[in-house]
Amino acid sequence: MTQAYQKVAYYPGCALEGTAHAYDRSTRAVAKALGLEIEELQNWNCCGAMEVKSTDPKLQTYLSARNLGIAAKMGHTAVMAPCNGCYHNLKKAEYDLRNDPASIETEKRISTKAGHASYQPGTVETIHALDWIKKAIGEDGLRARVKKSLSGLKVANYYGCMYSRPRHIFPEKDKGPGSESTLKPHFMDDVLGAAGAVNVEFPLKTACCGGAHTLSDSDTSTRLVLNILTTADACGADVIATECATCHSGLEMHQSRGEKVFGKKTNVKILYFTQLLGLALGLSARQVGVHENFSDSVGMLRARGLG
Amino acid sequence: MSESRVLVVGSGPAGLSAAHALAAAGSRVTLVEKADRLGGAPILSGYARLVPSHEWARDAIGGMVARVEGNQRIDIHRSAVVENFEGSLGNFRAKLSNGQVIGADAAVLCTGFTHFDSVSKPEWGFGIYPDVVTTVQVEQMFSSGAGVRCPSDGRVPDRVAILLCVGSRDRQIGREWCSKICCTVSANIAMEIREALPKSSVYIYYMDVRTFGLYEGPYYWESQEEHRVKYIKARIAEVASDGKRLILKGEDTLVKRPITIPFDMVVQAVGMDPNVDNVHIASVFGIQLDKYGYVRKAPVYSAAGGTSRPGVFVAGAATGPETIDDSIAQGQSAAIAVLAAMRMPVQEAAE
Amino acid sequence: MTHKEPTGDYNGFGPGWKATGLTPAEARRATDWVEAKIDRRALLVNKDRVEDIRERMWELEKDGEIVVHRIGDQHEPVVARTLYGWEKKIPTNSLWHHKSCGQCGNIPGYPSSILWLMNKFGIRYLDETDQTSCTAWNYHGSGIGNVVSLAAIFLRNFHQAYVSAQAQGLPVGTYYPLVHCGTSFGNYKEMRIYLMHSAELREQVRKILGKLGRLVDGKLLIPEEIVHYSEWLHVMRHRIREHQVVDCGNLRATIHPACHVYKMVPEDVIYDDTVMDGNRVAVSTGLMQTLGAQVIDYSTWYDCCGFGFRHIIGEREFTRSFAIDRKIKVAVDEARSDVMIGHDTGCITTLDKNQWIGRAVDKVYELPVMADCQFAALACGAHPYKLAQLHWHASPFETLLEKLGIDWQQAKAEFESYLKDVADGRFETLYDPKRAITSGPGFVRQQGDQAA
Amino acid sequence: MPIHEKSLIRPENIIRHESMNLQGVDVSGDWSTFIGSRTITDYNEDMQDEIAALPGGEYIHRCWQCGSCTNTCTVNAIEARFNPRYWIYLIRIGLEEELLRDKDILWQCVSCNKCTYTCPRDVVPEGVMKATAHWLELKGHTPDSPSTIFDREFSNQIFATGKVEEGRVLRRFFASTGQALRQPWLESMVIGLVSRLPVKMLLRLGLSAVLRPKTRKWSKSRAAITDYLQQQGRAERRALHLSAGEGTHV
Repeated sequence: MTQAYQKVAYYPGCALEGTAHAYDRSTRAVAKALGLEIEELQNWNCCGAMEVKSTDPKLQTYLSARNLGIAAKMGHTAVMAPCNGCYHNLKKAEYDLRNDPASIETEKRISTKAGHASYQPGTVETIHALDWIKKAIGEDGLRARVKKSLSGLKVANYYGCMYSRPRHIFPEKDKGPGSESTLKPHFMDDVLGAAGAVNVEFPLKTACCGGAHTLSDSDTSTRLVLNILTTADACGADVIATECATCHSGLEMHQSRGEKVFGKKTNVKILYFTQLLGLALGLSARQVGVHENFSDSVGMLRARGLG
Repeated sequence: MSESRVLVVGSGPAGLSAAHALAAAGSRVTLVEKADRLGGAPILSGYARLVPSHEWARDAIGGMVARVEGNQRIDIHRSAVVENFEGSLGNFRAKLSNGQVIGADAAVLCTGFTHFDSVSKPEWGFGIYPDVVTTVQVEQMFSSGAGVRCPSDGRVPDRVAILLCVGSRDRQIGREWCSKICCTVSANIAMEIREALPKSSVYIYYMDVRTFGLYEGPYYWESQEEHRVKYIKARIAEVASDGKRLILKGEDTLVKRPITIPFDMVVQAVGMDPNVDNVHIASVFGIQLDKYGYVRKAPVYSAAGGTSRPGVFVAGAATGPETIDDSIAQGQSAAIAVLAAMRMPVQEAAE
Repeated sequence: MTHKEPTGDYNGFGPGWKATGLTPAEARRATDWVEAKIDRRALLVNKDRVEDIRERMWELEKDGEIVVHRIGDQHEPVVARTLYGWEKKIPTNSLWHHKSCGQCGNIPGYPSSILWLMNKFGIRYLDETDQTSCTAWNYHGSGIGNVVSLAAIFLRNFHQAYVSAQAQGLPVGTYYPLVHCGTSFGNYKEMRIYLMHSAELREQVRKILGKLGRLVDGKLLIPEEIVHYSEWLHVMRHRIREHQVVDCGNLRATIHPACHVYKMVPEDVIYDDTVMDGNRVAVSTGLMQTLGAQVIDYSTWYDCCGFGFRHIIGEREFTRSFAIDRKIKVAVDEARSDVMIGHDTGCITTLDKNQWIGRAVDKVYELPVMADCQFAALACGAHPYKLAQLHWHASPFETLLEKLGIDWQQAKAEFESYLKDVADGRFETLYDPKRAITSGPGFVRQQGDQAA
Repeated sequence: MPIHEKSLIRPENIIRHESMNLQGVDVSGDWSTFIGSRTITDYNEDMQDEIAALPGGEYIHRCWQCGSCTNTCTVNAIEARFNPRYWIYLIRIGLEEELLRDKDILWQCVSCNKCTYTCPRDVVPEGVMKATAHWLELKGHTPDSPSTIFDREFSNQIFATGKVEEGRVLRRFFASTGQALRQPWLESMVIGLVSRLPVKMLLRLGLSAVLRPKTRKWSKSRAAITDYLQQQGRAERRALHLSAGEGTHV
């Protein structure tokens, strides 16, 4: 167990205040259930998501650096971000501030003008909610705390793009046994497996859902999502476990759109991994915000005694 | 063992290196050079700055020449060729065209190569259009100080195309080998042109690029990244003229589109042919040539630097396309092989 | 210590190279001699890829397999040099005209000009009808021609040329075939190579020709040279110059060399150091230069006319686009050409006739296109309508005639009056048509002809 | 006589008159059809430098055309014309006309970063795609893509307030791309959700639409960002040889 992760800074990000509220709710509930302390970043700003870097990646670096600086100021050494986009951007900023002179200069320039300190790379470690649970509690710790095993629930673990690509911004990954893999990530499998789920062999763990163009190029996104959903169905999964706000809403939205516009119905349900974990820890469906999901899993969970 | 006597034929980088190494090891060397000057292709063809040191050829190779010319143990015959060569290891006798007869324990052939003559590829316009030149000519433009100018009217070229594999890798004209150095030399020339004429555009038309080993960075990539040389994957079918400029015709294979592009100057990266005298050299020295016409090497694992005839050694581009650095190394290597071969009978007697 | 003689592993000089066993000094002398004698171009090509098929022909004749129809004194040959500096005998007299399928129908002025020039020089010839198409059109256009049939037709036509003189009581071989069509010329040369290389093909063809009664002493008859009319014009160019009455000095001419003439079996094509330094095929170019015209090089000199065989039949969109954009446009824009000169039926038809439809896309170039023989006839005073028959051409030629100082309006008036004569049955011929058939069912022996 | 391999010829290269009479001759259709030339006649020397001057395009010069990017590309798998390797080649040698043929799909990169993950030369193809899409817009070759409009709405909100409220982005995106907000598929999804949401939650979502989420004390950051963006915008326009008024960048 990593003692350092018992208390971490929490960066929910904009999506978790909006469409992905269920992810925020379940993350907080799981933290409480596991006895882990999370402290929300004070007065945080948006990380820029996928959009600001299209205008200028160096601006994205500034936005994330500001948040990292807040975590440092609050006395944290680790900031936990459940949203893949936020997590990715914090990591990318950390990397660029170590390696790219132009990014360093831009961050300095804007932070100086904005009247706050420049962020020094290496001060705060960015971790994903998966790292946090895996390292703060661990599989054995989870098994001991499971009240209502997920046993029998077939789960396709879906990690998306931003959790592991590009590899150079995740220097701690691909370090052999125990570390996360960028090619075949497994932390979510480990965590949910410990909670009793049956992880199906799912080949599209890191496929892209087209989240960048969910609205601007809906047809492409729908086709990409349908590929993921039909594969999950074919793998026999009851549910796709997600760990990314953009992926999650993308899968939900385009499952619906795929059915209405493309006439392709898929059956697999979509839940945040924190929701599944919370259920296993004995929390109610409402406590982990199942009712806030567009994808209606209530019946499926009830049928399995998990509702 | 008495002082050995070695005949070195040819005074390019390999020959200069072999002669110096042998003399340094205590042998007496007879150096025979066909031309009236020492130095081989880099000097006789007027190369400019060499790969990879960027030294001027006249300084770098000139230094090797001076070192050999100043060596008391080296007897130099310029404007001379070997007319007759008889005997065996430890007891050869060479008759030179200047009438002298030389005794030698061994010989090292450093007879080099001949630049491909582009006239053999008429579709690429050499010999038809004055502004179609070879890499050797561009080297001369630099080394003479005249600068890169279109031969037709002396104008500064705005657009220069370099065609790779001219006289190499071409079954049509019986040259199936890669000439090894042309990609790197072309990248080097391209960078020098861009440096000398910053307003010019330089394009390299390639089939694939073989700037082998460590030349990848300082030649292939630096030419693109620093000097904005463009590499276009196209085999040029023909060079024509619109009366003013040259027109390159071919196909950009990656885009699947024909190209018809005007240029001021077209540079052919000419390959390395076997020395035109190789058939004659082979008959004088009683050695075999390989199927391409280069001097056939003895198996390298047991007899590096050897030829098909014991006591006759070989180094440098006489055995195939070779770089200057490696020719120099092979010259030294052949010198060691000579010394080892002459010790061998002594060792055998001791057993 | 012994060493082996060179074993001949060096195949840069071809598989035929063997160590001579000469002493080094002898070898050096021999090499110097060879280098001084052999044409440079021959040294620069890899010889094992190019063989002189005639050497094989002589061997087969020596072995008693074939008979070679030789070019003899009666043919008054002139020697020309081909791509590798080899010699080629071009007969200039006693010629048998092997006509072109497309020529007579599409460009009637083309054959008439050749015959007119020959009349002018008093050359004996036979323009007989007992000949067939070479059928290479099938071969190139649809791929249904096969080598056996093509080879048999080649030998059948050349056999007829060989024996035709018998109808006039002259010995066989008196007339030598002169091929008008570029494709026939290329095809026959290609077939000759196959025949020389394949005993199996020779056997099959021998059976066919035996049935047709077209063997000589039971053997195949192979011509010593296959000769294109443009080669005849080339070697005759200085004599033509002597008859020239029209000044061509201010004319800018472009040449379109035919693919089937100079790209097929290229080693047999005439190159001449006095014609563009030997960098372009010499025929047509040499003639135009001799007549005093300026021959202007242009960047698509090498390109096909666009005829393409398959394309002219099934995809004329391609043919016309290629002809206009790649050839005509370039010759006009780049070379400011007054006339384009060709030497093959298909090319001239393509380059000329397609210009009209260029109007559909506003590509109007109006570049006269004609054969070298038509131009030569004009230069020697031939009638532009009656003889050169330029009115059959699609692109306007009047400006060109004005530039040559020929009064086309007067010529046209003469021609129109001549047409009335023709309608009344009074027409001129270049040649006694009754002499055109020398054998077969239509053959009628003429009075005065001796028995064969 | 139809053209046999018409599929090999680009439609714009076929010049055809369905009905035409020329000097009294009917030459309609095939009889007057011409095939235009597709020969490359020049290179645009500025293209690579211009795209390298835009954010994301910096490393385009490293590419050696191995094709790893296209091999892994998410979009290429469903749209064969989407070929980053090919576009990078075109940009590097300056075949502008050829690149413009794909201008309408080039923006469709989904930023999955598979190319950047796999690229042995660290070209960051994903960045190049972004830079190229912007180049097309800045040069006026394409109108702003839906993606750019979305990005701009999104970014502007962040720059203005420090945070994003998704509903607002959505509404403004649909408005500026001229789409109805009430997309049938979206509507049915929302109705399904609302039937399950408690009143309190609905109230909260509604409130956030009125009381936009904000980062406090953001004004100085906003000013610094705006200043930076203006300077970057000027630099980009200079690099692309555009006058101050040209271009549509933020």
